[in-house]
Amino acid sequence: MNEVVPASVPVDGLLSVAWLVIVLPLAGAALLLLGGRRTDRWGHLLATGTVVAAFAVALACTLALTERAGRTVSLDLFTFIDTGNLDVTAGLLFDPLSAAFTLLITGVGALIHVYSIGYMAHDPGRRRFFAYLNLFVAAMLLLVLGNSYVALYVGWEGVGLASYLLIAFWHTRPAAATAAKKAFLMNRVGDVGLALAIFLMFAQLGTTSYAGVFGSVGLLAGGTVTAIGLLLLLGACGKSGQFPLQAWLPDAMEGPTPVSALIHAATMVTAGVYLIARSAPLYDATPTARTVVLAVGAVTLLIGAIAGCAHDDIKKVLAYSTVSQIGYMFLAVGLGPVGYAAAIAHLLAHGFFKAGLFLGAGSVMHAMDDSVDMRRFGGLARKLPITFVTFGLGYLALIGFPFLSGWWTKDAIIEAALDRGGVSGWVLGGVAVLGAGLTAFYMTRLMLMTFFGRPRWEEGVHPHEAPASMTAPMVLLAFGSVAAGFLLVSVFPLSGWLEPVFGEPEEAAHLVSPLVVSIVVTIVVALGALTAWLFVGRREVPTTAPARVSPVVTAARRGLYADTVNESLVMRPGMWLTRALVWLDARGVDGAVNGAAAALGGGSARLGRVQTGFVRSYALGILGGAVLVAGALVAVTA
Amino acid sequence: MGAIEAPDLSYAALAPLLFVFGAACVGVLVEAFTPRSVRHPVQVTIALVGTVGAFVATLLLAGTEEVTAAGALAVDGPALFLQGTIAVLGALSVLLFSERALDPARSAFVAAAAVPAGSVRDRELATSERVQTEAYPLASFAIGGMMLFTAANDLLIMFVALEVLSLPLYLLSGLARRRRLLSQEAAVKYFLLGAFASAFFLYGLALVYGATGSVRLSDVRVAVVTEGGSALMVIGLGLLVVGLMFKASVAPFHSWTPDVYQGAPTAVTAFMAAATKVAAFGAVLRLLYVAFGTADWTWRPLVYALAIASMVVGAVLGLTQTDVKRMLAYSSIAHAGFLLTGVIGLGPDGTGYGLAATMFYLVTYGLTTLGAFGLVTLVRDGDGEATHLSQWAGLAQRSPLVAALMSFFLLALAGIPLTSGFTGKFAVFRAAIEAGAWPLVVTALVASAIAAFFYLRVVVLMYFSDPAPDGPTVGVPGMPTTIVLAVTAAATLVLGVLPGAVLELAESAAVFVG
Amino acid sequence: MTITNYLVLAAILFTIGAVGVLVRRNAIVVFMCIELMLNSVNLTLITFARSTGTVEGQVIALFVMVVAAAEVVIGLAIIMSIYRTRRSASVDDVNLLKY
Amino acid sequence: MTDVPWLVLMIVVPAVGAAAVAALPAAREALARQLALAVSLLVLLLAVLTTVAFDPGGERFQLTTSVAWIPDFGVDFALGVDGIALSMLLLIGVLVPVVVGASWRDTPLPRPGRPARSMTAFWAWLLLLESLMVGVFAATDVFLFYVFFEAMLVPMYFLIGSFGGANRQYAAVKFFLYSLLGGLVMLASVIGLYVVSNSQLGEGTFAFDALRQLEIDPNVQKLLFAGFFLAFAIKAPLVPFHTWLPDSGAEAPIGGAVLLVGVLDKVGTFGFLRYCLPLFPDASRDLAPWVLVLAVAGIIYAALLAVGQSDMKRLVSYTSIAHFGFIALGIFAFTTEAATGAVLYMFNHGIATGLLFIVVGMVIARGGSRQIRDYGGLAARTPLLAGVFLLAGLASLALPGTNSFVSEFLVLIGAFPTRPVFTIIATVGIVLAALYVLLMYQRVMHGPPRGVLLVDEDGPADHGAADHGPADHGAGEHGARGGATAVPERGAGGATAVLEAPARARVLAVRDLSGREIAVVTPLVALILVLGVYPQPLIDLVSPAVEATMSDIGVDPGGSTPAAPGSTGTGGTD
Repeated sequence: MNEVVPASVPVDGLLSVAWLVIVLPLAGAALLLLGGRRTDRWGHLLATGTVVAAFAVALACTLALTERAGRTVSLDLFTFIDTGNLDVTAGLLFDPLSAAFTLLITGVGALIHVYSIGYMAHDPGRRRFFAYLNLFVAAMLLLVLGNSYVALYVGWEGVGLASYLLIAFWHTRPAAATAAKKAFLMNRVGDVGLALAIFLMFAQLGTTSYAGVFGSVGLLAGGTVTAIGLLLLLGACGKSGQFPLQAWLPDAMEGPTPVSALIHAATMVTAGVYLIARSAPLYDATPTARTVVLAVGAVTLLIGAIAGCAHDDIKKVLAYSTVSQIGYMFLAVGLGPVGYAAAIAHLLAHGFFKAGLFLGAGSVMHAMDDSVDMRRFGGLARKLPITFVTFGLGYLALIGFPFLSGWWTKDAIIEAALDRGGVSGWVLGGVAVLGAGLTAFYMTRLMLMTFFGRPRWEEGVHPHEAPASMTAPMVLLAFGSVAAGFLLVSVFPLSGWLEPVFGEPEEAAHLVSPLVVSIVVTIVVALGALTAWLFVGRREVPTTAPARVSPVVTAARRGLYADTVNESLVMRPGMWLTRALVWLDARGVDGAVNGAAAALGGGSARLGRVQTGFVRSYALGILGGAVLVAGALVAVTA
Repeated sequence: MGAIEAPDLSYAALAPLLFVFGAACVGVLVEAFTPRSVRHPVQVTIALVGTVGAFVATLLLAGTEEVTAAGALAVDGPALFLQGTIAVLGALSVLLFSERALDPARSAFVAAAAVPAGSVRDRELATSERVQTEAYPLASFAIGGMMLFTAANDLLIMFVALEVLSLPLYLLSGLARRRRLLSQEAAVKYFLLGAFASAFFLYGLALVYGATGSVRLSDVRVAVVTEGGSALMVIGLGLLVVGLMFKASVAPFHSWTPDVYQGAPTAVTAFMAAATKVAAFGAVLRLLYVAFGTADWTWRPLVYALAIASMVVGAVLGLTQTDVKRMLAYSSIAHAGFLLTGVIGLGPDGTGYGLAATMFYLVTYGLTTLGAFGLVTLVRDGDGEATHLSQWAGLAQRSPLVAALMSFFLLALAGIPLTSGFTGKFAVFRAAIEAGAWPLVVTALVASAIAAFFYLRVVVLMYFSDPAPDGPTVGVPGMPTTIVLAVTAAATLVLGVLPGAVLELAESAAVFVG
Repeated sequence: MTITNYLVLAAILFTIGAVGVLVRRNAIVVFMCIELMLNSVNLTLITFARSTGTVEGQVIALFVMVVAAAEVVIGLAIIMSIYRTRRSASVDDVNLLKY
Repeated sequence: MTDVPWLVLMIVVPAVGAAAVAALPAAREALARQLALAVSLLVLLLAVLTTVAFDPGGERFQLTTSVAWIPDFGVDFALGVDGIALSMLLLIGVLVPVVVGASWRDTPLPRPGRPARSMTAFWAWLLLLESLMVGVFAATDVFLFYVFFEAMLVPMYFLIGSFGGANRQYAAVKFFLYSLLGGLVMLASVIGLYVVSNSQLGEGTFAFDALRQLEIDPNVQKLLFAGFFLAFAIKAPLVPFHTWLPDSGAEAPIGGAVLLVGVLDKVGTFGFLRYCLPLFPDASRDLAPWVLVLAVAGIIYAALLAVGQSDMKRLVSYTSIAHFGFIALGIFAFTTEAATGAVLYMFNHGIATGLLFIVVGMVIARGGSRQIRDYGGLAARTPLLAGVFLLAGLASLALPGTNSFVSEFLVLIGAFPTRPVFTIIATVGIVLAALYVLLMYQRVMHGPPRGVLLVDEDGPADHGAADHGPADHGAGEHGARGGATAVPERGAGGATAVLEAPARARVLAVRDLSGREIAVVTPLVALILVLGVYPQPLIDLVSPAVEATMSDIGVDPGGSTPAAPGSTGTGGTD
């Protein structure tokens, strides 16, 4: 056992019931799904209650954890699979990393449950919706709390399922159904990577538990570690909408907005970051894989930012923004020890402000009869004051307005990237800075098109502020957006808290002083915002997207052709292949069988002709046979 | 001039033969001296007495091993076992002959064979109760000939027995009351080809005699050992085999089988299919094992080839048949092939499981096929039996019992486990594999898979198709047929589930003398 | 004259008979050809009896004659009956049963 | 407890039940099915008691009974179970009552202008089938096994042939002949085995334990192995011997299909484990790569074909073929983990695919058509049905939390160390599984009302517009296979009748699950979830037998990988 994962000490007291965190929402989901219509009236309250309770337990556990030496407890529940060499114990690993995630999930989750009470008030499927939400929370918690890669895998696919169910929540919309299927499939591709990584660990080390694997990383050949790292990365990309598997995330916005906020912004999509951070000991042993992580992060953050600039669908813009922000996090974890804490910090902060932004967007849609087309918005600031303020704070936090969350966490990442030094350092830093500028551009564009300028509403739309159950969470998240970064970086430095997981945070010698970085970044951000104002703030926004635009814009609008590529490389060939195989099976394989039968039948009919019914031909047959027999016998003996 | 010392005849050992031949002769006299009114019951009784008596006699004789009649007859295990089998099958066939409940004219046999078919007189007689009761003595003679055939320890006796069993059959196949043209045609074909084939047998006999100076199987055996196989002798062997294979309806000497089986009265067909096969294979086994057992290198490849030919021809040609009787004829050709697979199983110096297996197979096949043909007599329409397959469609809804029984017999013929057909196949295939002939066995298995198709086709028709509105009716059988069906069905089941006793019997009987 | 000649003669007769069966249409003639085959066999038997110096051959020949006689009886009966029905003794007319 | 002849009872009880039902007059259908239900429940009870009487740690074969049957062939009526066989008996015990419930209201395909046929025979055949299936798994005498193996065909043949869809005759005969051919080739090997034992042990025997001791020459082994393998590969079925299954699966009545795919086909994989590996270890080792090629090819090939199907029952059949590929992979990877996974897979697949078939059957019962394109948007009208459908689908794509995940995961993780390449290819099947399940689910349950739910009068005439994608190619394929399959198939269960009915009636005919249907699916759903979360009891049941099998072929039953440091236990155990 090396120091990366301190040996667990026997668990007692509160921590021994940490499993409640998972079981509570799971029970809620089960109750709502099995209870049927009986639970329609109070189901949503129950669901919200379970998550709140889970948050309470999580908080208590975290506090209890801080008292413990090593701040790590491992909790074995029961034997899941035990045969041959494979021994998988269903158990929990409660350490600072999982604790942080647990708090994020249950905390933001609770708020979004509350929000949904209002948002889904009039939806006939409300019970189902809350059941799925609970299911998601449970699965996500299993993902972050499991003590082995298998447990993680179970949660991993569990959240995939929940995501599928929630994206397809309005399943009578073909678009929703298709988007859900797409999300599940692309996730499955990633899952295969994760699964293979697990197989590889088992084949090499005979175990799949974090403790076991990290304890014997040293025994692995370099190539193997790299392979594992890359396979894990594939899984992470699938779940977190990273290049090349990012195409599903924007489509996922077909789901109800609270879902987008919770699953496709705050929590699930960050699972990839968790996976890589959790596997730090493995990545520390393979610079190659880590470099690939870096590259993926950098590429994705640009893709996301660029695509975000061209969309008019408010949720799609936020979705691409998410893709881009997670790109930052990948970039950070790719940097290694210096970046881990930064990544998690950004992840948590992002959880707050991005959730807040989505909830705000939801409130806007709520006001605009579920329209998402920003070209039909405008001038909503006065109509939706609370939404405007909270959304505005989230916006500032996201673009990295000084002293708000984003500023703290994003700058940390950019610094870390630059500190890498050398060409790669400059390139990555440059990319990160550029990304910040683009972020400022598309977010400002969004703000202006939505809240400022002349109203461009469809007739018959009467915007009104959302009910308290919706605004309250937005307010709370807004506080988070403002304060989270400051708290996580300065007050309770996350790097210190995470020390048991990632080891001592080394104080990197800054090649570029943080101050300079901040100033440069702030300038770039300002430029970005200004450009946005020049584009959409100054002049009238056309209510329909201009058709004749530069190829760059077209590309951006089409998400840099991700779907096009997928279709032409995977979907169409696959369909052709299927078609061909169906034909082959019917004609070829089965054809052979039926053909043989037909041949026999034909042969029979033809042979039957010999049976002419003429005595003399029969006699000839007998004579011929006799001659044959006699001849053969003579031949045999002679 | 010394006194002629007559050859010693052990009448006890000949009891089975005496019973049957006695019954036959008495039957002839009865034809001559009893009024027509009482003939039928009397004839039936006599024939039954003869066959049943013969069966009992074989049981009592069980275990005797002697060569009698100056070495012309060998009364040994195989002979008795097969004689018993033939007696039973004969008795059952006689019962089938005697069925009077099914045909409105109260018999499947013609009133007067001499009357030209289609003539005015013929039409008058068509509905009369008059019956050509000579059928029974003829049958008795045939049965006797068959039993003699299996005991013949001498090529001459074998030839005589061959004729004694054949000639009555030629006549019997011409005696159908319905569709007389077909029946007569069957008789002509069977007769001409039969005579033709026996000529070959006879020529073979002559050549073997020339080569060895004797027609006694034992002497031939000795001669084979001493001077090896001369060309003369192997040709003789070949021609003998031809004659026998013709009777056993083995391809390529099978061509008569479908026509005759279809044309002959169904009861007679049943008799031929069941009993003749037994007799013919009895002779084949004796000839090959006793006379040429030491020179099996001469005939083994030949039998090998014949077996394959027969199985393939039977299975493949059966696929496209549209007439039940004809289909069963091809099935009998295929089964002849399976039987030859057992014949291959002759181990070194007479050991080996082949003999017992083949004999057991003969029992199972005989009983099953008899039952199947027996069922065919039940399905009738306006002009006699409805043998066209299309008429069997949806039979299960008309008469579930008949359909179920038929399916059972067909599954047995296909060799599905828990039926006698499977046990029999298992026995012969085992024998063949022990003799190292596994390619033959694989061929046999594929052939039986193919054959299974046309058996299944009947089942499909009976169960899964809808009956034609003007389909055939299922006659209510009288006591005789009922007995036959009961016995055969029971035997098919018992020999499939608990074959132990009969298998042991066959094994203990599987020793030739002479 | 060696016995070979007799054997060859017999063989030729047998062949003639067999071929006759194949080529002649009239049932009676076909049947006669078969009788010819049987008699050629008799000749063979006698010859071998002579050559091997055993009597069986001649005995068998007698048996064969008897059997042949019996065969004639049966055969003619059958052929007659069908002739009276069809007014033809051609074996090619009797082919209702086929395939 | 152990001295009760449980296995004999499990064979006799349903057989007697079958006889009793068969004896009932055709009119007494209600009584017949009640009797069938009672008997099947009794057998389930027996299965449970058998499991109680069984000691996983004890002898390899337990609850043995042996009576000399055909002494001349050295055949004994010998019964006995190891963990693997027992798990299959449990599967039978669970599935048959469910099938009875699922078929409760089934009626034979109506035939124009004829009175409806009685279902009595159906129940009789069903019970007889159950008895024979028990026999197949419980036999410890190769001859006895073969007898049951072949006899089993007959009831299934009649189930398909008399109670199946429009094209049932073709399917029934194809099923029977295909299996019979395989069986007969196996017979050659069975006899060969006997002859070898005869030469080696002095007197021939079929007793499994005795045969296992034989020292067979490798080349002979290959021949005998081939015989057994062909039979089992057809039964299982492995590509390319699979084409009978889609036809049978599609034409069989739902109950028959469930037992066919759920249990009958397991005889094939069971045969690999019980006969091919222990009796012919050398041949198994030498030929394993080729078997694996078939297995993995089948996983991908069948999955792609499933994607291309337009007929729900055919689709499910193809998914099963893919799953059997996984099972074969697990068996021939020769590691304890993989083999355990394969056995679990056999059990879980029976439950999961059984449920899937039953649910599909419920959809068909409502819409009256097997064509996916005749449905759409059902979830809105029948949420419960949709939920169960989805769960069954997820189980079939092995989602964690369902029982299938455990088995698939075990197979793959166990096969990886010895056969990485095959395993990696097989994992592609995981993605394809998601594809075919979700495609079917989306087309049937999601989207706007379509097909049977379409209220404007053109009914299913909107096929072209209904949906594009593979379904249509599938349809093309059907058309190509001659109207015989395409057009009448729609008639299965009177589809056309329903689809031509006025829209209102048609739509009203689509209701959510009835009480009976809920009762039918509940046990399977429960098993799927319970075994998905806590499979260890089942693993403990089968592990000893699996390890014994592994040692038969000379594989260290300890497991696939040399225990590396840190491998001892996991999680907090250290």
